[in-house]
Amino acid sequence: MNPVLKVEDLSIRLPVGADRPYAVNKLSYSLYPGEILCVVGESGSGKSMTANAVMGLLPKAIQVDKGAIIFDGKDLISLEEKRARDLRGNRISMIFQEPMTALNPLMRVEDQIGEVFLIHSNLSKQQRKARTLELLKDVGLPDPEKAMRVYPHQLSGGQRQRVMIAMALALEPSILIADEPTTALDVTTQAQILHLIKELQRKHGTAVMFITHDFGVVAEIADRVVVMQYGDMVEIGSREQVLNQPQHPYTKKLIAAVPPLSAPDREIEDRAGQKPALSVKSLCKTYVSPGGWFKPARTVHAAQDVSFDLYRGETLGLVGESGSGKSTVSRCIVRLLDADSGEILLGGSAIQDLDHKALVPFRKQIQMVFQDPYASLNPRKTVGRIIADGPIAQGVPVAEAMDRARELLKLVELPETALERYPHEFSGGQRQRVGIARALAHNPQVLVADEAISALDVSVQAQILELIDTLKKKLNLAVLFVVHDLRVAAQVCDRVIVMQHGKIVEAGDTKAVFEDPQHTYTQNLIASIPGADWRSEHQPTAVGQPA
Amino acid sequence: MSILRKLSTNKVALFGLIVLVFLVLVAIFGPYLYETSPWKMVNRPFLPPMENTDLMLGTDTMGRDVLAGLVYGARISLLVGLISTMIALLIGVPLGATAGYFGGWIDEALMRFTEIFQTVPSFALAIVIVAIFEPSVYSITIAIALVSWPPVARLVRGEFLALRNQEYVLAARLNGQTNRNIILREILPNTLSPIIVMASLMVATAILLESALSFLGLGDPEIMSWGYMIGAARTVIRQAWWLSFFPGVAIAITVLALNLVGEGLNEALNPKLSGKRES
Amino acid sequence: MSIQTLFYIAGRLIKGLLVLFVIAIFNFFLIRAAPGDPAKVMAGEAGAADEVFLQQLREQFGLDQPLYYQLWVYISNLVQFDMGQTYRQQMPVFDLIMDRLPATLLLTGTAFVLSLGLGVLVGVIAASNHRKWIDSAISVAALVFYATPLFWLALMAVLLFSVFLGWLPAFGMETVGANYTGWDRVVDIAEHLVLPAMTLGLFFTAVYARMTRTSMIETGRADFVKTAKAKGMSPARVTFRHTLRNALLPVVTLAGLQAGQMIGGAVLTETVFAWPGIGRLMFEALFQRDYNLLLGVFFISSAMVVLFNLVTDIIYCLVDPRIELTK
Amino acid sequence: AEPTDGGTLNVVVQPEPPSLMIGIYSNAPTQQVAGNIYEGLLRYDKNLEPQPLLAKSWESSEDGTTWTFHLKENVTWHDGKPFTSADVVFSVDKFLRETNSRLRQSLEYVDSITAPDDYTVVFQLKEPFGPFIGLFETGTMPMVPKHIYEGTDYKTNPANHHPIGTGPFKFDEWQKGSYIHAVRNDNYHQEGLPHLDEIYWHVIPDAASRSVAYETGKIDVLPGGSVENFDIPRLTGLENSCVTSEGWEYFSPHAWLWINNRNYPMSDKRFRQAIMYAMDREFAKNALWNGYGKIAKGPISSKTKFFDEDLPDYEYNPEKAKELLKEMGYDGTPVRLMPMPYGETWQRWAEAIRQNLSEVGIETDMVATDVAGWNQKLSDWDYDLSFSYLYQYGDPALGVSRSYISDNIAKGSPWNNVEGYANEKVDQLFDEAATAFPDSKRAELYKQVQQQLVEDVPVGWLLELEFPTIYNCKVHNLIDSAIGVNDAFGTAWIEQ
Ligand SMILES: Nc1ncnc2c1ncn2[C@@H]1O[C@H](COP(=O)(O)OP(=O)(O)OP(=O)(O)O)[C@@H](O)[C@H]1O
Ligand SMILES: Nc1ncnc2c1ncn2[C@@H]1O[C@H](COP(=O)(O)OP(=O)(O)OP(=O)(O)O)[C@@H](O)[C@H]1O
Ligand SMILES: [Mg+2]
Ligand SMILES: [Mg+2]
Ligand code: NI
Repeated sequence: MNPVLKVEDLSIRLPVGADRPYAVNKLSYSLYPGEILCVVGESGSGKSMTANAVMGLLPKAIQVDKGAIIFDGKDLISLEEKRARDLRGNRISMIFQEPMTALNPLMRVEDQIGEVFLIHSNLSKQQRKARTLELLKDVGLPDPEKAMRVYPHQLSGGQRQRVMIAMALALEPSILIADEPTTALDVTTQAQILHLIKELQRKHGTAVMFITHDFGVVAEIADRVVVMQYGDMVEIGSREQVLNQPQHPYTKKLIAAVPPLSAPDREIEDRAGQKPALSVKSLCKTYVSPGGWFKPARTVHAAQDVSFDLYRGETLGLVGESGSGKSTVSRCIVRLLDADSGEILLGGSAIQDLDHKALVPFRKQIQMVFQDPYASLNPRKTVGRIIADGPIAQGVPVAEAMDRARELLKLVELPETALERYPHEFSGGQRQRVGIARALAHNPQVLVADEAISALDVSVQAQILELIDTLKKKLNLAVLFVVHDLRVAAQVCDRVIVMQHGKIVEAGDTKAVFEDPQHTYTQNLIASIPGADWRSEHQPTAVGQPA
Repeated sequence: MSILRKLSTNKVALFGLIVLVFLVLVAIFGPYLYETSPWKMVNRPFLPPMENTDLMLGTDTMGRDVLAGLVYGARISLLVGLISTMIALLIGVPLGATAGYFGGWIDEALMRFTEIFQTVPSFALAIVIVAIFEPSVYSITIAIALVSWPPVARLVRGEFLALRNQEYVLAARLNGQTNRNIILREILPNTLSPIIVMASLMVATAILLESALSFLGLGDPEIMSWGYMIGAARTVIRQAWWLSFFPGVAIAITVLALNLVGEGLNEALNPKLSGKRES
Repeated sequence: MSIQTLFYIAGRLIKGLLVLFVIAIFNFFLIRAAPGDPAKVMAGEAGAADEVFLQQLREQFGLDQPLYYQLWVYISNLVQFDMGQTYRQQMPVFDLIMDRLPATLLLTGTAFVLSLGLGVLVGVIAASNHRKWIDSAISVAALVFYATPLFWLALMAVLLFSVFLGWLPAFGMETVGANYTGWDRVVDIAEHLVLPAMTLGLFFTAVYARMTRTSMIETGRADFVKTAKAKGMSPARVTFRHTLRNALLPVVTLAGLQAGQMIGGAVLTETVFAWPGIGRLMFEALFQRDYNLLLGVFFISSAMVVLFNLVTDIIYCLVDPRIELTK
Repeated sequence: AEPTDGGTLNVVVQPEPPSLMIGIYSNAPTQQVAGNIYEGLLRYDKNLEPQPLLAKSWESSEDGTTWTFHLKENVTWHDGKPFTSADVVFSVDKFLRETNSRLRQSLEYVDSITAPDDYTVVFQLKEPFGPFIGLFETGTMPMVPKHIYEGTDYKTNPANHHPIGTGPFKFDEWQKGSYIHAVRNDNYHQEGLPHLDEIYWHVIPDAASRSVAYETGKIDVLPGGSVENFDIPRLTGLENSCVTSEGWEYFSPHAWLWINNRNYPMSDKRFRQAIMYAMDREFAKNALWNGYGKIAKGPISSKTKFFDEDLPDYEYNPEKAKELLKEMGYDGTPVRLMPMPYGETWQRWAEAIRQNLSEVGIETDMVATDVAGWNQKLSDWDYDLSFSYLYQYGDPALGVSRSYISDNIAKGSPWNNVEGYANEKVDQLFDEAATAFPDSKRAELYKQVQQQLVEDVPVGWLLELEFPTIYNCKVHNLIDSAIGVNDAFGTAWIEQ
């Protein structure tokens, strides 16, 4: 079989001052008709850059240094712009990562899809309309007729991504490039979209270049896999080869960092008689977005009758899809939000009604680790101050607080010199360590981690998870671990709570919940995890056990 | 600092900065080095520039040295610009910060108050204030400040609204820090770059405003300023172009320099615009 | 337009009226803080006056009443949309303002449309040639116009176009006494309009050009622009169909804010070009201490600002489907 | 050349008048326009000799207390009603007594006004009043239509918006902020007049724009004071541009520096004299007034009657000023200097005098005000030195004594004895001079007053101002009376 696309010895130069000279270095591979080629690698490895080069959409400042991209016997790189434009969207099309921003917010769905026909075909207005409708039906949008007339903001993320797919497939291209099309979506939505891509690809025999950093996704849909690191292609092979017998150490490391989708056996401590560190009873929180004149107010029940206990030395997972109320609950608990009703007992004291001042002593006992390692540290403060300011605010003398900060840095395995440096001088993982150190500065009993690892690369994720686990044991912490990645939850939590629409639908020991989910929602959730079969505990793990 | 370094790589901004530094030096030291009083009638009226080596820029309607006027005027133009901006910041920043941080009815009330000031046409308001409290540097400065603070308040409020739910602010709240501390230590430093950028442009606008007021005859009669010079010269613009030309150019250059620096700062401080990662 | 939108607009208008009301009271006291009163000014002009004359005038204007009573009279009249009489012209303030308002609206409207159109065009050209010489040239020109005092520019324009070249009339709104009608009159007014609209517009052209440029460049980096490019569109089409419309949103907001302010800002232009608008009316009223007139002009121009802001919001809502006119 | 009929005259009026009802509003711009619409009984030639206008002749009794005026018989108001002696009696005795404060003071001397028949009016005075015959000019004593105003509230009569007079031009339209338009009165009582078809008074608020308007031919006449002095040489240098300083004889504007005699250091005569010596009035005249005008020697203008040639001069002499200051022991107390908010020239003048004073050791703080503030401060005596200029109205009893007699010290007006000078001798001399008869006797008394005042320097006389009127040379006979452009353009004509 002849490849539809051949990348030959492709090097893309980065502008001076970038972190490395080449975004992509001497890359060669082929894409065959009807196959799904997954390109994986950590952030910054050059995945998107390759895709952009194929599309001819490289930023102006970035130049192809040498090499060729052969499509249809023509070199896309030296092809003149006008001819290349004829191919774009027509023979080669692309889907992007962010469905929220990839559609023009000011144009109706119909017009955005119709535009593709307008540019590349001479269909009449009626015909364009008919084709658009067909496409929307194909990608499974509910009520496609109505969907044609709406604006992107009236669609959910998954629906938008479907629109993007419809647009990309409008002219039955030979190649579809998908740059992390599901990263921003919920697991269940992701599963649907992956399924859709695969189905359409089969139907039309399209060759798909699928960029992702999620090995679960790779396991789910790839025929062949390309692994990239720092602009180099380190490995290429069939899915089975790469996933199960990785050759290159980098690939091995990446795969090792992916947690298996099964809860390890844990000793289940009997907590009876123990006093919970944190006890939440019937917590309710409703958001009312004020309506206008005569416009009904929009109410969201983000937490409804949420109750649970959390004991020292255990990790309680809070899982559920986006919008299910996880953050709301965790913020209510730390009193960043005021709950509407319910009780929050911290070490036995009710804190839900305390005011700002009265709360101050309790702040020490419960602390939080935040999601975004970039936004959670004040960029204008030294790491030392970031950690020490909390205790200082509580009345600890500055010198003492700084000494403690130094100790904490050691605890989270950061060099002491970090004290005088600013957050921007650290990597994401290191920042997250600083965030943890800050949370620990008060010697809290309860630690709430809201998506504390979601923004990190897999290998870094593993390190942070390990750190939290160690600290928990060392300091006998009670950890409330909010996470949407079930693989992670399975690995680190002693117990999990599953939330949907602000309600707890299921709660129990991790292993029990994962192996025998009771609620349909939980079942659904678990079934949606990509690559569920791969690396479940029944399969031999060739790469050793992660933490 | 890194901002200065970034600025210095931006040639245009650097040029603006050099001009500005020069102007500031003139404003501070000029009057000591150039001792001719700008009010002293030193030669015949309407002496064109370059005709007399002592009076390079010529003389005005009453035989006063134009160059002296420029040198002494630099001080007042810059001072009015700077001080009115400072006052505007002193009003706008706390107001915007309070509104943005606390939100709710405080925000509503403060923003209504701001809206009142924004609804009155600002130039007209400035004119009325100056006319009513009689033209003097003080009334001019205050009038300019009074009409220029609302955008500051809005900007700061916007920043605070965006930042108050930033995770590091939440962390500070969890730490039990007082609101005052959070506003002053956590959020404010992070709003500084847009404020600085805005302030640099406000100084420019204030200088323009001062000159416009002077042009309308609402300048301080005690003090030589560029605006006054143009205002006084406009009636003789046909006979003596240089009388309004030089101060006009001086204003334009100052405002230009401030703008260049402001834009340079904007580029240096605003990662969105720094253009490195562009696609 | 939905019923909600109508309610929204009504709500905004009521809010605007409240703001105007507060402004009216604020202005009332502000103006009374000025030394002198209209009677004194008139007496001064008369070149001779005695207390009897002044007293007569004050009585006539109602200025002999206590201040709170005057405020009460003013406000209760205002509520009935009566702005009182001018002291000098002895005619209803409202009529006088309505006499002058069209001139101001014509001037500012033209300047506004001109500057918006030209500014956006130039901004787009600059942005699509980002980092080329034409971009630099436009940016520099915009900066220079931005930095140059308006009145100075006006003087220079008169000097060049009216005096030396003799192409355009230098002042007024139409050729007085020519009694043109129909099309001739339009042409005549248009000729008079060129210089003032140009000077007033140049500054704003610079503002919009700069803003459009920045906005275009920023929007050019948006994901949906990449999507559009990936569809194989020509750059021009991408610019006009996708980038421009989105980039215009912030420009529209700014423009709306400035459209209102332009009326107050036209004082300088109206003075230099003897344009019979309300900016000048205000300026004269101020020096004549014609309280009612001054308050009236302030009220009307503030009302314009409120109105323009509302119109901007409505336009914004029409252009951007994400915005709903509620709250 | 022979006058030709027809044509449009374009004149600048600055500022825009508040109203055209000249009987109520007696300011200059009102008169400039309304002087063409309304008329008085007499007009005055450039030597201030009375000429017939609505009155064809007049005579006085031997003792100067009974004045009889014979009116023209063919005069009609613009609305067609005849003009009669009843109108005169109404205008002077009722209307103007109530509305015209300047005339009211002069009418104190008038005992009665009667109309024996339709075309005769008799003024009976209580005692001889020297300047009486100078009161009949349009601005001072305009005739208003009795049939329109009698029994109404004069100030709010709707006719004020559409003035009805007897003048050579009829009011047509007032586009507020733009122009005022008047058209030829076809029924004018002077045969063959007026020559012009119509007149436009243009409102152009900016001085520079006014000169451009003239330059570009849009304007034919720039009345004195309507462009900045610096522009005058250029404008007069234009082709076909004529200039005249005539037409101000009746007003004879006299510029001076109010000196607040009440406060130290101005209360010291030597300080006031020092100011006179310190000021370089010659420079100001040349640099600021283009050499127009004449340095004022004393309180009475050299253009009016009773000017004393032999007054001593206060020449520019800073040394002398310093000596005087030293002699009085001036301690350097700074004084406030208030310029006149009437244009650039006055501002510059204040700056120049400030510099002059500082050179002899008197430091000044400049006080910035607008017209209203300036009026307020002057009438409240809240000033040290202030610029001003006053009209002389052709006779010291009308335009001069008001600023010096102690009876006139009263807060509330910027036009009376604002400086607070009180000298019994001067009071008495002015009083006698007003009612003395005949003129030779008055001249003697005024001479004494002038000597005394020049010695005391109650105010600092600056300049007898001249406001040159610039006009297109195709306009002829533009100014033919002592009030110049404030009079009707009845005899003016345009060369076609
Ligand atoms: N506009 C740009 N200017 C300069 N360097 C860039 C630009 N865009 C990307 N780079 C650099 O090119 C390299 C490859 O980037 P690329 O976007 O291909 O990474 P990626 O593998 O897609 O990462 P991610 O998973 O985060 O999307 C990185 O080092 C990045 O810093
Ligand atoms: N400030 C707010 N005002 C109104 N509604 C809100 C607000 N914050 C959250 N919500 C709504 O409450 C619901 C729960 O939100 P929450 O942030 O708790 O979800 P989550 O489970 O943390 O989701 P994610 O996984 O996306 O973080 C969502 O429907 C959200 O739209
Ligand atoms: Mg990428
Ligand atoms: Mg969340
Ligand atoms: Ni299927």
